[in-house]
This record gives sequence, C-alpha cells and structure tokens, in this order.
Amino acid sequence: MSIDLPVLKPADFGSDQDVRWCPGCGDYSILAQMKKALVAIGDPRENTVFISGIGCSSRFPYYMNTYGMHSIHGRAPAFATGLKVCRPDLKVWVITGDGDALSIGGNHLMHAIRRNVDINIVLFNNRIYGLTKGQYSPTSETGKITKSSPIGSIDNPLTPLSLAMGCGASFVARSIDVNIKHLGQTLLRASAHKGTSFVEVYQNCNIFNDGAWKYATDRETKTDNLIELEHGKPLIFGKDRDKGIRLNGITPEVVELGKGISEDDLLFHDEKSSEPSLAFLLSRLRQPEFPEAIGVFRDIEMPVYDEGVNQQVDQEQAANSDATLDELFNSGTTWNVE
Amino acid sequence: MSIDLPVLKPADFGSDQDVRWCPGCGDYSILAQMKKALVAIGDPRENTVFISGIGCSSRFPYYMNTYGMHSIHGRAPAFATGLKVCRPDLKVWVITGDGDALSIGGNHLMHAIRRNVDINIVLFNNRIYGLTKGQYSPTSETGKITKSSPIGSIDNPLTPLSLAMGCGASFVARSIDVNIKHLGQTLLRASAHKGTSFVEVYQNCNIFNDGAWKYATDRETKTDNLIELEHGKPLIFGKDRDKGIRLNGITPEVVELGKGISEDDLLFHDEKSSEPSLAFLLSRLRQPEFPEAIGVFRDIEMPVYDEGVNQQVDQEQAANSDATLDELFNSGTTWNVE
Amino acid sequence: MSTTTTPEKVTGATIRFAGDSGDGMQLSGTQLTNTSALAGNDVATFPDYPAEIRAPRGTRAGVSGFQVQIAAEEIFTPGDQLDTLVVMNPAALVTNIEDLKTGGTLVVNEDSFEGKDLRLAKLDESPLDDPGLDEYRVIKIKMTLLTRTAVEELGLSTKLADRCKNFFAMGFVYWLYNRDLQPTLDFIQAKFGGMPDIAEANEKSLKAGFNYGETTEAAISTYQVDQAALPEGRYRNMMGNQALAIGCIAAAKLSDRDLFLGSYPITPASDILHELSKHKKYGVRTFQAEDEIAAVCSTIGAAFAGHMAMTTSSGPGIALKGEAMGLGMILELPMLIINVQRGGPSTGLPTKTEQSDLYQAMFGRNGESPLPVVAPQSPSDCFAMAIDAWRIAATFMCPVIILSDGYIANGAEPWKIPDFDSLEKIEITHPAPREDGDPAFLPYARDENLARPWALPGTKGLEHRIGGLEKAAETGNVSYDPDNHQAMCELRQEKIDRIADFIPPQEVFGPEKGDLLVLSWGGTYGACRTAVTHAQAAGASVAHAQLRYLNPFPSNFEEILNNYDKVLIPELNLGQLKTLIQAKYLIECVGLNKVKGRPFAIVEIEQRIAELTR
Amino acid sequence: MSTTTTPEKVTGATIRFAGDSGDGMQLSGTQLTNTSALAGNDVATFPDYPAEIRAPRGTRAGVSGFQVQIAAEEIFTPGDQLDTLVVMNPAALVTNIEDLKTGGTLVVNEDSFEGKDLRLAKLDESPLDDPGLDEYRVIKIKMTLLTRTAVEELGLSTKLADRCKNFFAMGFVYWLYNRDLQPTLDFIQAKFGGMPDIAEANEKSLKAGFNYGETTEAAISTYQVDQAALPEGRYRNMMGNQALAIGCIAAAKLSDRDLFLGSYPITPASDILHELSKHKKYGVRTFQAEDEIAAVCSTIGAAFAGHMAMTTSSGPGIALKGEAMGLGMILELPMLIINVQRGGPSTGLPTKTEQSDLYQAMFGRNGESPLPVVAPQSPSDCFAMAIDAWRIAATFMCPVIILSDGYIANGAEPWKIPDFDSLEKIEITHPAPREDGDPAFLPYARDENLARPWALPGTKGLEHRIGGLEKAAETGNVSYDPDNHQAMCELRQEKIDRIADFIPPQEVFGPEKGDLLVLSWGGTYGACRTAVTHAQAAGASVAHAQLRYLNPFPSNFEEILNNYDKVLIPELNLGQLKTLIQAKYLIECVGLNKVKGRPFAIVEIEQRIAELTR
Ligand SMILES: Cc1ncc(C[n+]2csc(CCOP(=O)(O)OP(=O)(O)O)c2C)c(N)n1
Ligand SMILES: Cc1ncc(C[n+]2csc(CCOP(=O)(O)OP(=O)(O)O)c2C)c(N)n1
Ligand code: SF4
Ligand code: SF4
Ligand SMILES: [Mg+2]
Ligand SMILES: [Mg+2]
Repeated sequence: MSIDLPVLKPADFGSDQDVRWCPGCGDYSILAQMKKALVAIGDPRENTVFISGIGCSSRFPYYMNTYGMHSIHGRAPAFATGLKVCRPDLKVWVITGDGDALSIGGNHLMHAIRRNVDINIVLFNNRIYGLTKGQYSPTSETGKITKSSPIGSIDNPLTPLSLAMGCGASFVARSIDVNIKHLGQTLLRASAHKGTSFVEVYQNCNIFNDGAWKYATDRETKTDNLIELEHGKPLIFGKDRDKGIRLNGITPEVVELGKGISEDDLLFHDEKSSEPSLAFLLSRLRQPEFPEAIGVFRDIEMPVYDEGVNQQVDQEQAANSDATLDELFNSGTTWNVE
Repeated sequence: MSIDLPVLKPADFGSDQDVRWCPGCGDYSILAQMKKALVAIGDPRENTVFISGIGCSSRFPYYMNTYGMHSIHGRAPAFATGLKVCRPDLKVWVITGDGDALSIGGNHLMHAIRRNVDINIVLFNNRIYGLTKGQYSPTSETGKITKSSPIGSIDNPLTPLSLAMGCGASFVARSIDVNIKHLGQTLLRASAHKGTSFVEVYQNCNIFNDGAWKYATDRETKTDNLIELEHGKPLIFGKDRDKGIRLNGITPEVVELGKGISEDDLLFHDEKSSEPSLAFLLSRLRQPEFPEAIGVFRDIEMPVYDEGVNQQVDQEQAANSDATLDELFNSGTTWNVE
Repeated sequence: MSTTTTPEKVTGATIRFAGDSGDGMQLSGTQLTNTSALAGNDVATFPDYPAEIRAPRGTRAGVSGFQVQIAAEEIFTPGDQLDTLVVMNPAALVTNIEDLKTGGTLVVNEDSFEGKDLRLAKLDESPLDDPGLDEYRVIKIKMTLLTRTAVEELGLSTKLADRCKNFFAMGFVYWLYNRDLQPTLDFIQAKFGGMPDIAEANEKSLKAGFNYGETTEAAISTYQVDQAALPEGRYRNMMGNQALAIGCIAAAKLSDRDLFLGSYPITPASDILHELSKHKKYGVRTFQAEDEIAAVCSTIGAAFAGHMAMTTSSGPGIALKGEAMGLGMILELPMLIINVQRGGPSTGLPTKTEQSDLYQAMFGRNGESPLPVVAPQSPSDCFAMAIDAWRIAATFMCPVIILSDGYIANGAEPWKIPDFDSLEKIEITHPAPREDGDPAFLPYARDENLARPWALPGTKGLEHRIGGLEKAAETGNVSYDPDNHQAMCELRQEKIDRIADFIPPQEVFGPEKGDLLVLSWGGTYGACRTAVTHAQAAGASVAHAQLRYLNPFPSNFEEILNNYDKVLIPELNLGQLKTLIQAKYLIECVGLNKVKGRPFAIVEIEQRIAELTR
Repeated sequence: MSTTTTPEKVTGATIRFAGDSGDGMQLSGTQLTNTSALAGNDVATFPDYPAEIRAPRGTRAGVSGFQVQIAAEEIFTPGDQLDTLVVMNPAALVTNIEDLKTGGTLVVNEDSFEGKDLRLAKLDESPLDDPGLDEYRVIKIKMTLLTRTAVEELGLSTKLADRCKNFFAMGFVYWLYNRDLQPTLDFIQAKFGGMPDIAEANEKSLKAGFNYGETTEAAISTYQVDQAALPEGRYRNMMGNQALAIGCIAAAKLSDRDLFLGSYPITPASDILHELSKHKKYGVRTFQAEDEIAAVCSTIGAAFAGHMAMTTSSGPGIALKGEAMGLGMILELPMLIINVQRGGPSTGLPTKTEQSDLYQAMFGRNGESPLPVVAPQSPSDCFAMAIDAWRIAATFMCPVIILSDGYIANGAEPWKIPDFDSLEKIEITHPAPREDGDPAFLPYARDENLARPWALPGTKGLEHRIGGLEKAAETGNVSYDPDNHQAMCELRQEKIDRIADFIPPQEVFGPEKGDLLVLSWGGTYGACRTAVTHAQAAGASVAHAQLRYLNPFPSNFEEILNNYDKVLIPELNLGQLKTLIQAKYLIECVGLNKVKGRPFAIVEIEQRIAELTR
C-alpha cells in the first residue's frame, strides 16, 4: 500500500509566532538549517518534540510548528529523558545554550549523555549569557571583560566536547552557525544516530559577544583555523590543504605536507573507535595553537537508555501477560475476616 | 626565632564523637590514613577544614578534630569554594561519595575542577548509595541488581577520572582504601598540589556492595588487575612485573615483556603533560580488559581560581589604597540642596 | 499449639522489640505483626531505627526498635505505653524502659550485659541491678547461650549462630501471646529456603524460644488477644509506602495508562521507588534520576508524554523541586508529587517522623502558584488517597501534592483488599487529531472544570508549545499583556479553589455541634481518633475531623469549624495547619504541637481534650 | 538657557519616552532624570522593557519605555498618568497612548509612520489619523529627517546618524520642560569622548531637538518645574539595585569585614552582581557561580569563613536555594539572601514587577525553618535596609531575607548621601582562641539574643563541626534526642521572634486611630503614601503604615492594627501579606490585589480608600 504523504517544506516547520532574536543573531541560521533538516529527515511534524531550557537559544521551540516545551533553566535533558522513556516513538531534540547546558544544567547534560538517552542535544555556544544581557559563561575565555567581570573573568573555560567525552558520549559533533551546509549535514547525522547525539554549534551573538568565532568564520582565516573531520581520512587543513595534524607519541602537532611528510604520516580520523581517546584528543585542539575540528568526532553504538527501560518493561509484561491488578492487590500473606 | 610546636599524633586529629560506620567499612581505613597524612602535612588543626555532603562517607568531618561542615547532598564543592575564596589561608578538604559527587553533585564537582579552586576532593567510591541503604549509583556496573533495580540497572557507569579530565582537571589520582601506604602517599600528593586535587578512592561497602573492588584488593588477583603509575616510568604490572601497556597508534594494548618487547616499547607515564589526553587514556583502562591504574594520573600547574580572585582584589586595593566609602557614596553626579 | 498455662484474655497488647541495629528487630516485629493479623487481630506498627546503616554496635545510638499493637478491637495507633518490652542489650534497655507500663513485662537477653556491653552503652553498672526494675515483671533469659545450644548440631560459626537470637526472642514472645508459629515457619522457608542450614537454625531458634517459655513457665501468665471485629473481607498487611505504590499502579490502570516514576532516593520515601521498580509487568517505568530536580523534570516530561507521572521525595528533596513544581503548575499538566515527610529543618532527623512540610507544600514556590494538597491518614488509606489524588490531577489538569510522613510510610495495618473492578474508573480524554482545514487547536481552552485539554505529542494537528512564561488565554502563546496576566493568575487560583466542590464534604466523628472539635491531618489520625473516642466515652462534648484534603479545604469546612466552641489542632509541627485555617477563616484555634520526631501518644491528646472540655 | 515662550509653572510632570528597544529610550529617560534631579527636582522613574534582548524591531512586543516624574514637591512614585508622551514609532504609540492624560502632549516621530512601520505594528491605518488623538496636544516632528540633516556634515552612515534620534527627541523635551542641556552634554563627552564623531553627532542632535522647539514654537506652552523642598544635603540619583549593592558594601565596612557575593545572573537581580563586581577595591569578592544552588552554598561557605556573605536572585532562583537556606538556618550563620522579585509563577514575566514571593520567603523550606524577612520601600531605602538586614543577621546569627522587586530595582530617586562616619557601626565579636586546658568550646551556646558564637576557622582551640542534622543544645553535636529536637525547634523560632524587640516599632503616617489603615510593603509604598496623602487632604480618616519588617512583625504592630476599623492591604499579588496578618492576628483585612506586572497607579488606591471610607 502506498500513501501519498504531503511533502513538507521548511516553512511548514515554522510556527506562527514572530521570531524575536536580535537581527543578525546566529540563531536564525540554525533555525533555518533545522527546518531544512527536518524536511530531509521526513518525520511528520507531530512526531517531533523540541525541548529547551532558558536563554535566547532556548526560545527555539516557540518558532517550530512541532510539539515543544520551553522549560526551566538548565533542565531540558531531564524533561527529554522522561518524555523519551515514555514515548520512544517520538523524535526528541534538546536545544540549549552554553549557560543553560554547561552552567546550571551541567549535571543533567552529563547524565543524559552517560545514560545515552536517544535524544539530540544541540548546544548553541556563543560563549556568553545572551538573554541576561552579557555575563561571561563557562565557555568564555579567561580574562573576558563582561558586566560581571569588569576586570576580566578568572574561570578556566570548559571545552564542551571534552566534557561530553568524559561522560562517555556515543555521538559528538561540532559545527558553525554560518557554515550552513555543514551544519545541515551535522544535524542530519545527529538525527540518524541512536543514543544521545551531542552537537556543539559555534553561534555568534552579535549583541554581546560579536566576533567570538571570527577566526572560524572569516573568509581569510577560517581555512587555517578549522579542520574538517572525515571518517577514515587524514587530518588535513589550510587554504591549500597543505597542512596536517600528526601524532608525536600521544601529542598532536601541526606539520606541513610535502618536505618528506605525506598524508600517510598524518593522524587519521576514526569516528567509530570504541575508545574515546582519539575523539578526546581532537576535542582538545584549540586556537591559536591548533586548528579546531568540526564535523563528527565520534559516532558509535552503545546501549540506549530508553530502549533498555522499555525492553525490561516489555519483557516483564510478556513474561507475565496474565498479571492482573487483583493479583497485585492479593500478593503476600492475606487472610479473611468473616 | 624558633618555637617548639607540639608535635601532633594521628589521634589528635580525631574528634570525641563515636565513629558510626558499619564495622568493616572501608571508610575506617581512609579516616586512619587521613589522620596520619595530616600529621605529615603538619598544619595546625585549626587551619584545616573538612567539608562534606551527605552519605556514609560524608559523616567524615564529624570524626575529625578540625573545623568541619557536614553540608547538604552534593554541594560540598560549592561550600568549599566560598570558604576558600574568602580564606585562602585555610586548607580545605572535600569528602564525598560516588552518589554525592557524581549524581546530585556532578555540576559542582565539574565547576570546582574547571575553575581549579585550591581544594582537595576525596571521593569515596563504593559504587553504591550506602546511606540510603543500597541503590545503584552512577559508578555501579550496568546490570547491577539493587533495591531500585531489581532486574538490573540500565545506566552506563561513569568513570570519575575521565569526567575530571573532561573538565580540565589539574590533579587527578586514584587509590584504594586497603592500600594504606599508597593511600597515605596519595593524600599527601593531593595536599601538596596547588589547585583542585581530585582523588578517587576505591572503598568497600561491606554491607551493600561487598567485594565491589575484590579484583583490585585480593592478594591473588590484584597484581594482575592493577597498575601503579609512576611519573616517567613505563607502565609495567603483573605479579612478576612481566606485563606492560603499549600504545598501538592511540590504542592501548596489554603486552608481555620479553619476547622482543622491552620496557622501552611501553607507554611511559607523564603526569606533567600539559595535554590531558594521556591521563584521559589511562583513566579509560578498565577491568576486565585492562589493569586499572592507581596513583597520580595528572599533576600540572594551572591558574588557581581563589588565587585569581584574591589577586584582583589585592591589586585593586593596592591601586586604590585611599578609596573611602564616602568616595563610593559620592560617585556619579551629585548635587546639593540647601 | 498447646500451652500449660491458661492464657489471660486481653483486648490488646503493645509489644516492642529493641536491640542493636544488627539484631534483626525489624524482622521480629514484622513477623509478630503478620502472625497477629493472620490471627484476626487489628494491628498497627511503628518501626524506629537510627539514621546510620549500622550505628556502632551496642551503643545507644545504634538501638533499633519495632513496636506493634495487636488488638481484639479496632485500633488506630501502635499504642502509647508498652505491655511487653524485649531488650537484647543494655543500650536497648536504658533507652526504652521508660515506655514500659508499670507492671509490664520486660524480657531481657541476660547474656549481653557483660562489661563490654555496659561500656558500649556508657553505663558504669548493669541496669539489671537497678532497683527501679522492681516495678516490672522482669524475665531474664540467657538467649545467646540458649540459641547457640539450640543450633549447635548444625555446626554453624558462632557469628551465624548468634544471628538467630532474634528468632529465639520471637519464639518466646509468641509463647507469651499464644501466637501460631506456622506463619513464621513458612516465612523462614520462603526466605531462607535456599540456605537450608540457616533456615533450620532459624526454625530451631524460634521453637527453642517458644519451648523455653512453655518449659520453664518463665512467666506467671500468658495472654490471649482475640480476633478483632474488622469488617468482613479479605485482608493483608499494608505499609504506607507500599500502599502508595500499589495505589498509584491502580490509579494508572483505572485511567488506562502506564505509570512513570521519576525519583531520587531519600529516606523515608525510597521504598516507594523500590516497590514500584518491582512492578514493570504492570507497565511501570521507574527512572532513578541524578537528583531531585531531574526527577521532577522527567516527571513533567512523562506527563507531557501522556503517562500517569509521579515523583517521590522527602522535605529536602521537595525543596529542590520547587522551581519545577511551579513550571508543572503553569504548564497545567497532571502529575503526583509525593512528600514522605521526615524530621526537619534541613537534613534534620532523617529517619524520624514529622508533619512540618505543609507550609512548603502550600507555599514553596515563586509567584502565585497554588497546588492541591492531600494527606492520607494511615498506611492503608494511602491506597485510596493515591487514586483520589490522581483523579483530581487528571480532572483538573494540575500537579497534586500528597503529604505522607515517616510514621505512615513505615507503619503497617490490615488493608481490606478491594476488587479491582469495583474501583471507580478515572476517565481521561485526549483531544483527537485534526486535519489541515480544522479550526486551530487551542491548548489553553477550558472545560467546565477550567481544565485545559491534554493533547499528546504524536497527535496530528495538535502541535503546540508550552512553557514557563505567562501564556495568553486559549492559545497559550507567550503573553506579556498585563490584563491577561491578572486573568491567568486568577484563573489558575480559581481552578484549584473549585476542587472543593469535587472532593467529598468533610466528615465529622461525633456530635455535629459541641464544645470542642479535634482537627487533625495525616498520621496523627489514629492518636486523635482514639483520644476522642475515649473522651466521648468519658462524656466530653468533643468531635473529631480528619482533614484529608488540605488545599482546597472541603466546601463545608467553614460551617463545621463554626459548630464548635473550640478547635484543637494537634500537629507534629509548630502550628502549620493552624496558620492556614486562621488565615482563611479567622477562627482562633488551639495548637497542640509536638516536634520530637515521634508520633503523638494518645494520652497527650486526651489530656489536652480534658483541659479544653473541663 | 533662554526660551521665547514663557514657561508655565507646574508642580510636576510625568514624561514617558517610548520607542523601539533599539531606539535608546532608557538613555533618554535616564538623562532627563539626572538633569532634573540636578535642577533640584524630586524625581522617580519607571523603566519598562521587553524580555527579549532585541525584540523584533518595530513590533509591539519590541516597545521599550522609560517614565519619569519630576516634581517641585516630594513625590513617591513615577506618576500615574502622563503629561507628555514621546513616541518614536506606531507600535509605541498604540501601546502607550492610553496612559496619556486628556489634554496631554504627544510628541511623535512622524517619519516612522510609513507602511512598513504600520505593518510591523500590525496596523492597517496610521494611528496618527485616528480622530481619538484630538483629545491630546499632538506635536508631529520629522525626527529622522531632522536628525539626519543635523549631523549631515559629519558624513556618518545613515544607520549611525539615525541612532542619534533619541538625542533629538531628548533635546525637544528639554526645551519643553526648560531643562539645562549641560549635564547631558557632559555625559556625551564622558561616554562618547573616545569616538569624537559620535559625540559630536549626539551633541548636534540634542541641540537640534532643543532648537527645533524654540525655533518652531512647536508647542503652545513650555513648562517650568521648580526645585523641590528636599531636606538639605548632598544628593545623587540612586537605583534600587545599586543602593542594595552600595548598602551592602557599607554594611560590610561598618562591621569591619570584607564582602562576599555568590550569585548566578537572573533578571532583575543581575545588576547587583554587576555593581558589586566593580568594587573589588573595597574588598568585595564576587563569585559568579554555576547555578543558584552553588551561589547560596558558596555564600554559606563564606559566612563560615567570617565574611559578610550574601547571595542575590529572583523568584525561580530563590526556589532553587530553598534547601540550602534551610541549612543556613540550622547552621545559624549570618548572611543576606536577596530576592528581587519579578512576575511569577514559574518563569512568568521576567522583566515585570510583582510582590508574589512573600510566601516563598516565609515558607519555602522543609521543616520548621523560620527566617527574618525585610523589604525596602523604595530605591534609596535599599541602602538603609541592607545595613539593617546585616545588623539583624550578625546580631542574631541567622540568614536574613531581603525582598526587593523589579520596580524598586530599576527605579531611581534622589538619595541623600550620608557621611560614612555618621552611620552606626555593627559590632561583631568572634570568640578568642583557646589553649589546651581551657574549658571546651561550645559552638551552640547562646548569648542574650539566643545567638550562638561565630567562631572562625583558623582560630586555635575552637575547632568544631556544623551540619544539617539536628544538633544538641550547646555542643552542637548530632542529636536524635526527642526532647532536644523540640527544644531546638522552639529555640530557633524564639530567636527569630525576639527580633521584634530589636527592630524599630512600626510607624504610622496619619491619625493614630481612624476608619482605615492602608498597610503596604515593598515597592507599593509610593503609590500608597501618595494616595493616603490625597485622601487625608480630602478629609478621610485614613492612615498609612509601611511595613519594612515582615518577619517578625514589629512589636507594636498588633496594637496599631486594632486602632482602625478597617485595614486595606494593597499588594502586587493575590493577598500574601493579608494571609500572614490574618493568620497571626485574626483581624480581617481587605485586599487590593493586582498582578499585572506593573505597579499600582495612585488612583487605584485612592479609589479603594474612597470606597472604604465613604
Ligand atoms: C533558575 C534560573 N536562573 C537564572 C535564570 C536567568 N537566565 C536565563 S537564561 C540565562 C543564561 C543564558 O545563557 P545561555 O544558556 O548561554 O543562552 P543564550 O542566551 O546565550 O542563548 C540565565 C542566567 C533563569 N531564567 N532561571
Ligand atoms: C537532597 C537530598 N536528596 C537525597 C538525599 C538522600 N541521600 C543521602 S546520601 C545519598 C547517597 C549516598 O551515596 P554516596 O554519595 O555514594 O555515599 P555513601 O553513603 O555510599 O558513602 C542519598 C541519595 C539527601 N540526604 N538529600
Ligand atoms: S542577545 Fe545575542 S544570542 Fe541573544 S538574540 Fe541577541 S544576538 Fe542572539
Ligand atoms: S553502609 Fe556501607 S558505606 Fe555505609 S557505613 Fe556501612 S559499610 Fe560503610
Ligand atoms: Mg550563550
Ligand atoms: Mg557510595
């Protein structure tokens, strides 16, 4: 039997609410790519749920014509876990910011990842608290001057992907708001993965932290400052693709190709490695010493939490298909009073 | 001028409160080693503060004749941060359990580590919630049968040291309750480190999870199942010290020494490596595939949070030594009413 | 079963086993309870143990007790003063003796009153030498020695042999109260069947204890407690937490859906998690969350999903849930939030009971955030209350708070087992899918109860977004409109207020008008009901009202309050219900407030009634 | 400054700038405020902006407003109805016009009423064509064009040029109200000095606006507001959050210690963090924590350390702090917990004001957990209240909750600057070190205020452990003793109750006895005081009491309440103070409850007074 399903367009995924981000905000681009990705994914609108915390980024669900919940600050992964455990039939996306996910919400992020709940977490990293008007965030660089750090912040920044690896993440990727094709692809990969997909998106907040990712988005500099990961391929970068990353023992170093160094000498990417050490090492490549990696760092199979829960329930139900409530009521020692 | 300070004995660090752990609990040994370590460290009792959360392990401060706070569940690092920022003159220890630190307290642990607050965190890992009578914890192995997981838990366990590395920890170590010498040494190393020292101690809960670390403590098996890290030394283990860990690319493998493999082929430990990838890799060595590493994984210098805060304050005070409150009151535009 | 002494008939007895935490006193008490219930007695229990897992052996802090009242009439509490106290060591003796009635029976394990035992209990002399013991009927038994001898032939280690002591003690008490050994023998087989040696040792010890009584005629008299005249039916013993768990499963099935529990362990609520995690075959999903916040948030997620969602905790954990409970309130999704109260403030007295989280339940959230609050009155009432609470939640689309307490949670009493089919169904409808041309779905439209529709993700055409910002009436879109905000705040309040007409009217036990109304809520029910019964029998003009619905109050409640000259509110707090009632009805009430981590004794309430009605 | 029209003398004026969030309205309002204050007027402000950082340009949701009342007499609010409204676009016009007095002046930027502007505001026709505008004095100005022309010679981009529009509007209003341009010219130099082009453009625009008024005589009359008769002294403008910050620094210094703030950003409390983080030179340490829980816990750590410790947040964040606040209470350590309230419940209306967290402050913790609660009445009162609160905390060794609100936090008024030396010191003593032979240190011993000693880590011989479990009197060791628990619960309550004798008695404005008492707390002060003043002038028998101490109530409070036939409690909630008062004093009160995210208008209170006193 074949039914003609109406083919949705990206605009069909937009709600009737006015988008209220600042003009020029990187969030617009992510919204646009998400709508396109959903078209490609092809699930009906009603089977998709967006859950967010609080922050500029977390307004996202309001703009999607799917089910959605704009929850409280930092806790979106926990709402998503409850929802997904009960309704494994739904596609659940978590939209969060660097403050929402890594500051107040760090614990829930960590546990969703280690349990490997089948949800897709997209972290809009603008290295600032946007909604509360510009305090430094856990990803802000040390020394950052903001409203709450007038002579520079002291905190060492977190690297979200390293943290995810520390929690045993099964899918980890990074993309950039303005790399629209790459971003779209990355969202599709995240959606295809079974288990927690964790995607960091470099996002520009043009009001409070304009240019935070300039080095990664400027035409001139980006090819030198970014390295695009491809499974099974050597780590090559540079405008002329003439530079690469090589391992010296366990220490990465930048080398120039040619001059006796060939592609085979380079580090080869393996997103399927059962051990996360390579992915961890790649997540530690940071500006200005190294180009920063984008793409899929890790994509492995691992037991999925909500599947496990439902398997146990199904199994117990199958094994006790005749269990009645009266049996439950009457279990243990009972006696009659006449 | 030399003053004869009274030399304290371990018992001097014990309070007058009855120790209320179950007979046979691994916590006793840690308590004993801590008292000895404090003698060796040599600080006066009044300059040491123990802060804990809630759990069997978190009763620890009551048994120490120092300053102490038995706070609320999971939040000890936050109390310690406030204390240390205000009073960098004090030695602050955080005592916590696998539930306290990694379940409810995960976020505070993560942020204390990334800020590198100068505190020593000792995590008693018994892979169970002891105080609440035996539910599985974030370090319990998958499939564990407990009161709250009657047909086996589904959650993937966390590796505390990998998590710490994911947060950019500057000092990370592991020891075992019954390896009393090693434990004592490890506590001393933690104390000597400036910044957050994170120490995981394998601890036996003989009531609810007896034998969880049997493989690492049994006379017969322990030499094969543990590898003791030493800075600058190759990774050798086994009863006859005839086995080692070698890197194959970035993947560790167990090899037998001799048969063409010499010590020089092995992975050498470097706790001072500026990049955490090696320490991360070592933290991923887990039973039964690999021996598990004990000792100091990482010990590097990194900016220390409380120092940074106090430097800014000192600097601002020095630069404005004549600042008066009246100046503060009168700043901005003022006018007189006559 | 025969005995040489002719038993003395009594209408009831209160018995307490007290010993070291490692001595198995909880097991002894539970067995005596079950055996007595099977014998047709009414029973009520009160376990009381230290916060430590194994507080240092032999110390006062390590004493664990289990009290049970068995009776030939309907009872409501585990009893005030003890008829019989069994003590396994000096620490147990000194910490429990004051609860023993003058003339009561004190059974002592003589073997553990050595120097070391005394030292651990911080005693210089043996309390057995205290002349004060003369007021009791003291029965000293060398239990350790006798138990060892009884199991000798099995060749167990001394340590294992000594573990059977509690069965010896039990056996002796069974003899004293003419109990049938069979239920406990069955239990031993069921529990230790896999370890035949242990099973046999326990059996032998139990019988040895019983026989010791019979053979030595240690006591002048034994007792017989006849069957209580409970209503006809099939019964089982039920503990409060267990009843909440089973009640919730029933509620889920009555509303034709699966149950989800998001919880983080905490004393004394954990047993609900433990119990529910056993019932996956009934479609129960339990999620042991990383903390209480994740627990409640996952619960909200599950409610959004369309499940019967619930979260359980105790005071400190509920404090952490406050922010998310506010979200649950403004989202208007149905769910249960169960607080098994314990001694506060802060970490407080984790294993002790108290009723001091009523304020928190009513007011522990930011903004105008009203939620219904209900409180079961006894262990078995937890079953009915769980179903009631879910009925309210589903009908009015709101989280409902259930306030239980440690006393109810761990106490046990006979529960009359209902037929599942006899329970009233909970009808829930979800809006149907819509097609493109259909009118827009309004997620914040209202039905006659002011409830909004519960639209389930996955339903075509009902796509909608919910969140914590103020929402426009009907559409639920974010709205900063001032008048809308006022209207929505009032509407949410009004919705909760209207529940007053949905719940049953308040009942009163005793005269419709009179000098005094004793008003109680939660676990103080038993003590209050009993005290009022006694006072009524003594001729006082006093009635008792047990308030099971705390927010909103029942619709006829004000009228009732006005029917009495005085209102006495006994509470295990410093006057929290009193505050609510005075604020709402401007009726001055008399508080009777106890915060000792223990339930009221009946006599405490009787005394106050006497003072107020004299 | 000269003007061709002779200004009309008025006792005051209420002016609002309204435009797009990007139009710089907050700056315009602030400048007018400062200039007027410098001119000797009393001033009071009310900024009101959307929750989004930049809500979509030109939409109704994106409108940002700043209202200021300037007056020649003492005023207490930013005014009800507007004398002058400046609107920069159609959205601003339609959303603000209803607040303009009949006959009031409407200044319009005519240039932004094009098709696109109308569409963004969801309008089909230009509201300028609405005949309803006839009731106002409408002044249409082509501000965009005029501003562009004014700055033309500087060769700025159109975008930059258009950014100067607000200075043009300001200039025009300065002309209308006879304001001195100099303070704003100075401000421009200070702020934009580094960008000479921008500075010059702003200057030119400001002057152009002023000159436009003068040249075109756009208005029939201009206004002159004379100096207000404020008490003699030196003044500055003070916003509530700023005053709290500076008050806390002062409090720390008055008690001779450094200040620690543990906080997590949240609207509308963040500015306290911002302000304090600037004052490291006064020994202030600010810790931007990972969340509210870490914030309050670090605060407790800092209090243990001996600092003046504080944490700041708003409703949802305070909800998260509940558990730790309970710990702070049982630890009996001094600290301040500041809640700058916003519209609730849940995330609610983050940028709007409300007073709905009083319940939460009083009751939002598990167990019996009383804490003092105080509430400043106005922006400048925040300074005094911070010092008061810390004095209570340090004297009674307890956390103190300060309830501010968004209205106070962002509002500004003149503050009479005190001499630091004239402020009363806060004496704190810490127990001295002890030697080995000295008597044991008792961390829970009590002084005459029932306060325990504040022993600082690092002090020899005072080593002690504190925690959340119930503690034995005096020693502070863990205690499960039932009687001790009751005694400690009562003692902690008693300690807070005794603060009633420490705080000043309640004052009343107006007759000592009478028909009506208007009772207010927090930011409703100004509207209530003004309304009562008016009613008194009209002959009503009405008095006003502003309750600055909410827990405990002042010692003479009951007596005062009994002196009036009726008590009216206007609150920006559904009746929270009313609940507390009725529960405690059994006096029926009349509520006037508004939850619209906005402060009371004076007339709303006047009306209710009239009804109740007629
Ligand atoms: C419990 C609570 N605490 C604090 C806030 C205030 N708050 C809202 S969003 C936010 C941080 C936003 O930063 P981020 O997650 O990076 O999102 P962005 O706005 O940058 O997209 C904060 C602190 C809140 N709403 N709730
Ligand atoms: C807010 C709160 N939630 C839950 C609890 C109950 N609780 C106390 S300790 C604990 C876990 C203890 O596990 P762990 O940290 O591993 O310590 P252990 O007892 O094993 O040493 C829990 C769940 C609590 N006291 N407070
Ligand atoms: S403040 Fe920054 S992150 Fe927020 S909407 Fe504006 S540009 Fe985007
Ligand atoms: S329960 Fe386990 S961890 Fe706790 S005291 Fe006993 S043995 Fe130790
Ligand atoms: Mg951000
Ligand atoms: Mg543990």
